[in-house]
Amino acid sequence: LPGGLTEPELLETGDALARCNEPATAAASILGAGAYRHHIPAVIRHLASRGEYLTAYTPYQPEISQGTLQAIWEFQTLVCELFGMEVANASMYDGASALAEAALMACRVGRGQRTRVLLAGAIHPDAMEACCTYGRSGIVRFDALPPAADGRVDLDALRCEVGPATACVAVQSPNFVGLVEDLREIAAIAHGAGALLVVVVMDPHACALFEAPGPCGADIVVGEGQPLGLPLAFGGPYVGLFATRTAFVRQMPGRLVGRTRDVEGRPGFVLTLSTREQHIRREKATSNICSNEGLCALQVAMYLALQGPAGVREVAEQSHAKALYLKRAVAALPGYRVPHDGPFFHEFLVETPIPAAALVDALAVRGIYAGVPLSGRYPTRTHELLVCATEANTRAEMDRLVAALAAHGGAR
Amino acid sequence: LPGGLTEPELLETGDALARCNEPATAAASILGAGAYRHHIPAVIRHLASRGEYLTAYTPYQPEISQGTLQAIWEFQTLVCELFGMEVANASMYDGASALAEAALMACRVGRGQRTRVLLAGAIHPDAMEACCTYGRSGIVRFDALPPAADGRVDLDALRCEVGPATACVAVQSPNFVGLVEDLREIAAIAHGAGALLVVVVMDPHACALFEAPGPCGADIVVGEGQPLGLPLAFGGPYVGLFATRTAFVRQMPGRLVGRTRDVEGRPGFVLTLSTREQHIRREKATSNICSNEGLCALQVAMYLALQGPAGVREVAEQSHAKALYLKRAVAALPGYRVPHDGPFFHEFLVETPIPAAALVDALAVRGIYAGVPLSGRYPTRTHELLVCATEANTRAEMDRLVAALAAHGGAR
Amino acid sequence: MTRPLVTTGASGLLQEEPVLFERSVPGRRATWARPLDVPPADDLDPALLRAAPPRLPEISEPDLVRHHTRLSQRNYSIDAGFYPLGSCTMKYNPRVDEDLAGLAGFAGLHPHQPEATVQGALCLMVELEDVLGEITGLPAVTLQPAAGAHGEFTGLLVIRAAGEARGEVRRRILIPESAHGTNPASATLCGFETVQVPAGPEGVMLPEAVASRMAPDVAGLMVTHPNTVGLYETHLREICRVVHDGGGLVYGDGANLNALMGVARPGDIGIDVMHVNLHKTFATPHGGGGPGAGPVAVRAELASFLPRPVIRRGDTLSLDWDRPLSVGKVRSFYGNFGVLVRAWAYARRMGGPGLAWASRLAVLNANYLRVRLGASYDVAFDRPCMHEVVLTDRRQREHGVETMDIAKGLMDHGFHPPTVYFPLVVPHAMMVEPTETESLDEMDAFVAAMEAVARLAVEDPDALHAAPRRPFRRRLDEVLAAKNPELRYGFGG
Amino acid sequence: MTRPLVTTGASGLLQEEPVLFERSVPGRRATWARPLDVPPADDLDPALLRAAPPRLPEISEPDLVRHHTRLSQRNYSIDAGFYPLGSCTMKYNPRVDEDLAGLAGFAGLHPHQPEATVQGALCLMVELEDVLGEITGLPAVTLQPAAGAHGEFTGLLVIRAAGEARGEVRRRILIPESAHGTNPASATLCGFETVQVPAGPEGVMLPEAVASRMAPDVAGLMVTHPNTVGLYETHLREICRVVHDGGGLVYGDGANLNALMGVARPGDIGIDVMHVNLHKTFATPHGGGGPGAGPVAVRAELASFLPRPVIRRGDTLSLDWDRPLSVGKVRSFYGNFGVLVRAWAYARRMGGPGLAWASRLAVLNANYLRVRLGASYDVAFDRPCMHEVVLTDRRQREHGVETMDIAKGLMDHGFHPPTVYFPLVVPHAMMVEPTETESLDEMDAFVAAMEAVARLAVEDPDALHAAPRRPFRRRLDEVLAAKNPELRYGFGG
Ligand SMILES: Cc1ncc(COP(=O)(O)O)c(C=O)c1O
Ligand SMILES: Cc1ncc(COP(=O)(O)O)c(C=O)c1O
Repeated sequence: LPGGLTEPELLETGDALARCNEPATAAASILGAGAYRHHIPAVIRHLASRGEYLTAYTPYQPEISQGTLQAIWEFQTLVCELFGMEVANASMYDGASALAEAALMACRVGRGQRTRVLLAGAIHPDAMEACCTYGRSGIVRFDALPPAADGRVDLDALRCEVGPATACVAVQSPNFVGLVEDLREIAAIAHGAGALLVVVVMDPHACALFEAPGPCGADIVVGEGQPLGLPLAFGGPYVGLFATRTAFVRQMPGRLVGRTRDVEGRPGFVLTLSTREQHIRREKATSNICSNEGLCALQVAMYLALQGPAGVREVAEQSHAKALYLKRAVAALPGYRVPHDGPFFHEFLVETPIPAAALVDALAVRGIYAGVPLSGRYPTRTHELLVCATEANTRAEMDRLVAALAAHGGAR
Repeated sequence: LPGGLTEPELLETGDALARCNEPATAAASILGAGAYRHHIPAVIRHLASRGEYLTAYTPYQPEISQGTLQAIWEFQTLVCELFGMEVANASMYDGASALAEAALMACRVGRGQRTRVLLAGAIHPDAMEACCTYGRSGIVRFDALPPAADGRVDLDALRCEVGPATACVAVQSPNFVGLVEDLREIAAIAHGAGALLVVVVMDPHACALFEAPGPCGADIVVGEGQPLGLPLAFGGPYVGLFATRTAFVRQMPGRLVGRTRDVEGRPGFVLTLSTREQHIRREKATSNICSNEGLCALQVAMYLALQGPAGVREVAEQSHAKALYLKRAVAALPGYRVPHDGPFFHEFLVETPIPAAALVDALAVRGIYAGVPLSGRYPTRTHELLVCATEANTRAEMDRLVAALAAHGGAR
Repeated sequence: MTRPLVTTGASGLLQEEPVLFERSVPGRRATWARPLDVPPADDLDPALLRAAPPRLPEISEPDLVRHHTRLSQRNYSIDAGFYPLGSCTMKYNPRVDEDLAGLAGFAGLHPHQPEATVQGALCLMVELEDVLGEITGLPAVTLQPAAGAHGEFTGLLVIRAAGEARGEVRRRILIPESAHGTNPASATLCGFETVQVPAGPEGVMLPEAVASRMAPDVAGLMVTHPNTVGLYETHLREICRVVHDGGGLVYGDGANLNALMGVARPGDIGIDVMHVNLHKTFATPHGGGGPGAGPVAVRAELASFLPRPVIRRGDTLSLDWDRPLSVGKVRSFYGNFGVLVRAWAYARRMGGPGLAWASRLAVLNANYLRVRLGASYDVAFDRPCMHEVVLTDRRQREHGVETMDIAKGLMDHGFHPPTVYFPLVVPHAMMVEPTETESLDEMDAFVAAMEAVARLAVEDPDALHAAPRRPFRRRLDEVLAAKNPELRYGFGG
Repeated sequence: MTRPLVTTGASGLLQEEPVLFERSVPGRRATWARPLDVPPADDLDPALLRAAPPRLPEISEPDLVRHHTRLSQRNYSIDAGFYPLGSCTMKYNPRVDEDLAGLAGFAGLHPHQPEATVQGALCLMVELEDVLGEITGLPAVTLQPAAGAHGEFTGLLVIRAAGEARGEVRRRILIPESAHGTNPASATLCGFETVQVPAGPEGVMLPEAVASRMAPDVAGLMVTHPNTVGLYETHLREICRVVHDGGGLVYGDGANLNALMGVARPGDIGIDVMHVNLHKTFATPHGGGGPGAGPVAVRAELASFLPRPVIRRGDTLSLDWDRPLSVGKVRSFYGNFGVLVRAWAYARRMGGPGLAWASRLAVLNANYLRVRLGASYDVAFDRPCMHEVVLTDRRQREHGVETMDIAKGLMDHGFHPPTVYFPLVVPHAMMVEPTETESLDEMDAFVAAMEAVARLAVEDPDALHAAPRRPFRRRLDEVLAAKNPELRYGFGG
């Protein structure tokens, strides 16, 4: 390895690398597909970077960790409220791995009798793949149930597939192509077979606009916390949200903060129910997770508190309105087609007149990030583009983008 | 006034304005003349922006202000050490106004018998002008003593001018054109006439390389603190450094922090000797200053502590070495002349083949800030350019600049 | 379930921290410059060089981080709690303003850059001038002064220069007794003699009192509006007329502008020159003492006297140095630009209606506290106040408890005390300014603490004499500090 | 003049702070989105919409600032003091790394951007892979895992997949008794059964113990090196040979890599797969629980099993998804990129010689503490240790004082306690890891505190049973917490 650098040299070297990138935050971007650009209130960075939060370890010594502990307890409450659930943990690595952990937990609830997990409908490919990876252990079997023609869960197929070995039905809503699933119906099917319903939410703002998964019958809800106040940061660090019913809390993975009292009777917070965890139970633990995404959870807690009920609803409504505007504009373009018309949040699929990857590359040089071509993960789906608008997109930006798409549609 | 903006709108508006500027920090810049680009260690911004420092008021209630108080007490010590003086205050507005206040203080020390201030040699024009403005009160009379042909204080003229009415001789060293003055000799002349010597230092790094003003005989030393860890920020906020001898402390302007004990005998810090100040003495106060530049002083204290004796010396030596390299390169260019050859720190004057302002404008479009044309403040001095190199300039940058100057020298 | 008070005092773990110089270890080092890429210098006479290096501490970066993390935790701050310092307008400092001021396009600008490369900065300054012109009703603005007192000095020089331009020599200036100490000090600095004007029994100045002191050598009046006891100067319009009729000008100390934004324009009332404390009214952080910014706004007729340079407007903005009547520069460069960015951001985010709303709410909050606190404390002038209210310790003194004891007692409840012993015209004053950014909950908690202290004053005065107990340090010996000044580290010498 | 101890405990003012939900006031609001510039939506069936809004708090921005300023002050942190948590490598987190990670060119990158627009990010990742390859001696690296345990899971899956690719089914894995809890938990998650390997009397594993447990269904050995009692696994080379001879692979838990950087390469000793905790060894902040990053380095032969995508090198860098043998993704996207930036910055600033120097100093510091603390406490294995040392409470227990009491007692002296009751193989362990960024002064202050606690254990054991007294809260009732779990706010319901 080469010699070290002085601070001015390091800053110059890092800055030079950063300048080789062209960030989405400075472009006309309608990229989504698991990472979403929403405005992050400026105050969050200032508070979350306070040294006392930033440079503390996991709060094993509660007397001198009440700051992190109370904040994470509040985070647990906020996640419960957003998802409409009873109990949430102190965070998982990200949404994808949280889904895999939820599936494993469903199998534990199924006491080894139920070891099959149905991944129903359009689920984010990274989450699908993470599940398959976790499935390599052989502890659990994952089966994918492709979506119906309307882009949503194939309910008939689901009814056929659930059975006594099914630990859970896992569904993403809004799903990978942005459509809102009929969670109540899916819950009925799952519960009818004695299986749990696991719901994964990739942009939790959806839960401020649409009915939350909890009231719809979800037993475990996991989510990607990035959209709630975390920078895009090329894919991480993000944070997995994980909530369930109180009844299942002892099967839950991850840390939990609980409220208690000190010897003088004053309220205080501690890590609790640790007998689920690796440092106590070792090979019998509910998960191997140790370090989690604490600081990201803190940022999410700050974000949700700042936004409040009105703020998250406004972001969700605006994102939907912008996406609707974009969808109608794109649908009206000759050569383009929007295949699905079910209820959607802020993401939708577009069929493109030329291969989507070529289209995206052509627009990228003009500072337009026109969406995610499905061919990257599904090589045969060459002419499909997944696009997303949020409150951070302006109408002018979208108009520019639509004009650019039009130019490339005609050029076919 | 128009309606308010949401945070995303405000950030966009502010960013748009910021982008209309082309900062010196991103250019090949040899601008100096009272504001200097040195590397600012990254940690300083993080510490100085801690809410407890940032959002506290002046530490009037010492029990709950020990943080600011101890830090400023340390600042006072650090300034004393750098200047070789006995006592320093908690800060003034900037170097220029500090010089004016120093002159007023010298008159107070002169007990109204001495009310004339000699501004000797090349002093920064802003500081000169600020003195004249403060002189409008009629309390004190400022007289300028132009430099000799070698660019330094005209010692013979000075000997003639000092007299029983002279409160002080004020001199900048290194002076406005970068030359180091013979402070010992000037001190002898001033003291010989019973006047004080006031020295102003515009880049205090000079005091790490050259003998400090205190040991040379200065009675009051003021300085511009910006080069010690403050961003250029288009001219402010900066911070005035102000130091003197213990004997004069009761004539000093500005706040002072002192060490004392609490009722339990533990060491602690308080604002002290306030009977000099406006809130106690009103029209008889030593100055009208109330709010000072506390947070800037804190940043200076952090900078000096981080750099330590080796760091400030290294910065000073490198700045001098770079400036020497540049000076020799420019002096070798046909059409250019470097008029002074006295000992200098990191700034020097260049005579240019074409009007300096035109030269500067021509190079600015190429991202080169080639120096400060004197014509801005001295309209008749059309072909003089003041340039400055610091440790932050790379050789490559300076070579590019010299090549550009060469191109414009030949084009005459 | 009862709602908990948002602020109550508690104790916690801190660490003692030596002074930096006692952390120093020979040879320890935190920074290195880039390797030198030019030949080392060979031109300097060694006799010129510094012999003994300055005794700066030799420490590591982690040393400094711990030092300042620990020190900062001993500070009370707006971020940590209610800070009702009267006359100081300790409102919340929005963090987004810090981000804007830190943008490379602002923080990285050298003041000598070619004007073409700083158009955004000049544009921001022009926009801020316009905001201040509109709020004060005085259209010509300089952004150069570094703080309120610096603005006073600048503004008084403008008044002086305007007189001199008319060939007049007016050497005296009227100042109300209740004025802030900077007012008379600034007057002295400008070479004025001060003439005190007492307030009437209602706490406001009476036109007669001013009229009787006007004279040909009186340059004008320096007035704080609303005044330092928090009252609207009800006769100010008439007073200004009196001063103007006498050939004088009226200087307005704008420190209390937070009561008036978008509600009343000082220029419309008759004030001619006024400074604005951006670090109060415009929410820029006070930084434990500064930096502030004290722009001065004047009537159009006085514009030519403002410090130079001024920004010349047009398609491209430029700095105009050719100002023959200018009082000259009062400092280097163009002002505390970083502070101006924050103030600009505050003004843009609030907008006109937002600023007016802020002032109304600030006044409402102060009156709420006046009424609530009036139950336990004497109110100096118990009628509707503006943005602040002055209490006294009259009732508590009966039990031997003074303003200072009350102040220290509040600390143990987790609060910063009000401004104490100012204004001087009210004996043992306690001046409470809540600002508009404090919530009802926070004010209720403060009232609860004030009431608890008032009760303790009756029940156990000695407990208050011994306060505070919770802070990192208890009462400090100020007499010792002044008698034996230890103003710097002594290096064991 | 005696030098003051850099850390000693003190008490100071804090404030009680309600839970956020008790600060909520209906209608209060801190944020607004930009005004909507498209028509409001008209397409959604109201039946789909959320009926009752989530009960998020309704607060202002200043409310949140106070809340978190106050809460954060209750935390102990590296920034505030020595944090000798064994196995956690709590070294100083350089702030410049935060600035770099925050650059728009890094923080603003969407993971689905076209590859041509993220070449700088990919280049940084490749450079970091190379650093980790060089330090571990295992050239093929995945940066995807989010933490150490995630890396263990990934690495064990690679071992499993490598076996399966050879057509073998090996269901068991050897793990030393002293292993961190994540090791057996990760093994289970991979579907392995764990077989415990005891250490020899010297605290290190013996080749015989491994050899006797190797079998055709044993996939390999998971070893921590240096091990969790801070000792160099002196027989590791031979042990690796035993495992390899038995057809197994050796997994190295790299949590303790801070002892070895640039000194010994695990790959050279025989380790085949290893994760690195960037949030320990590479100085990225731990954030009160995370985020971390747990890259996994493997021998070249195992590269094809690493998670996809991998970065394909060349003139332009790209993501290679076509990895038929890959174990697959273990999470979304490419890893905790923001953490990788910080680790890259740390590695670049330190350079090769700097990293080696850091490891040597970390070991020296631990041995200094071992010798000094050995005077008051029992050292579990009293011979030269690596980067950490394990003490026990054996001497103190004679006075009825336990490890937990010692830990709590240290708090009152201003210190974070060591890791306690881990590793499990040492009864009542106290595991001290100073790291290289602590100075002699800080360590001496810690020794003084440990000695004071040891004295108190003899003189007044009950004082230690009642410790801590200074922190914001005293001992908390963990039994109550577990018995009556209150895991969220109840909204008074
Ligand atoms: C009424 C009044 N005038 C003037 C000032 C002086 O302002 P500054 O501290 O910015 O110089 C103050 C500051 O407290 C004040 O309250
Ligand atoms: C020895 C050892 N192995 C593994 C881990 C797990 O690492 P992480 O917390 O990053 O998952 C730790 C963390 O404390 C550890 O000390």
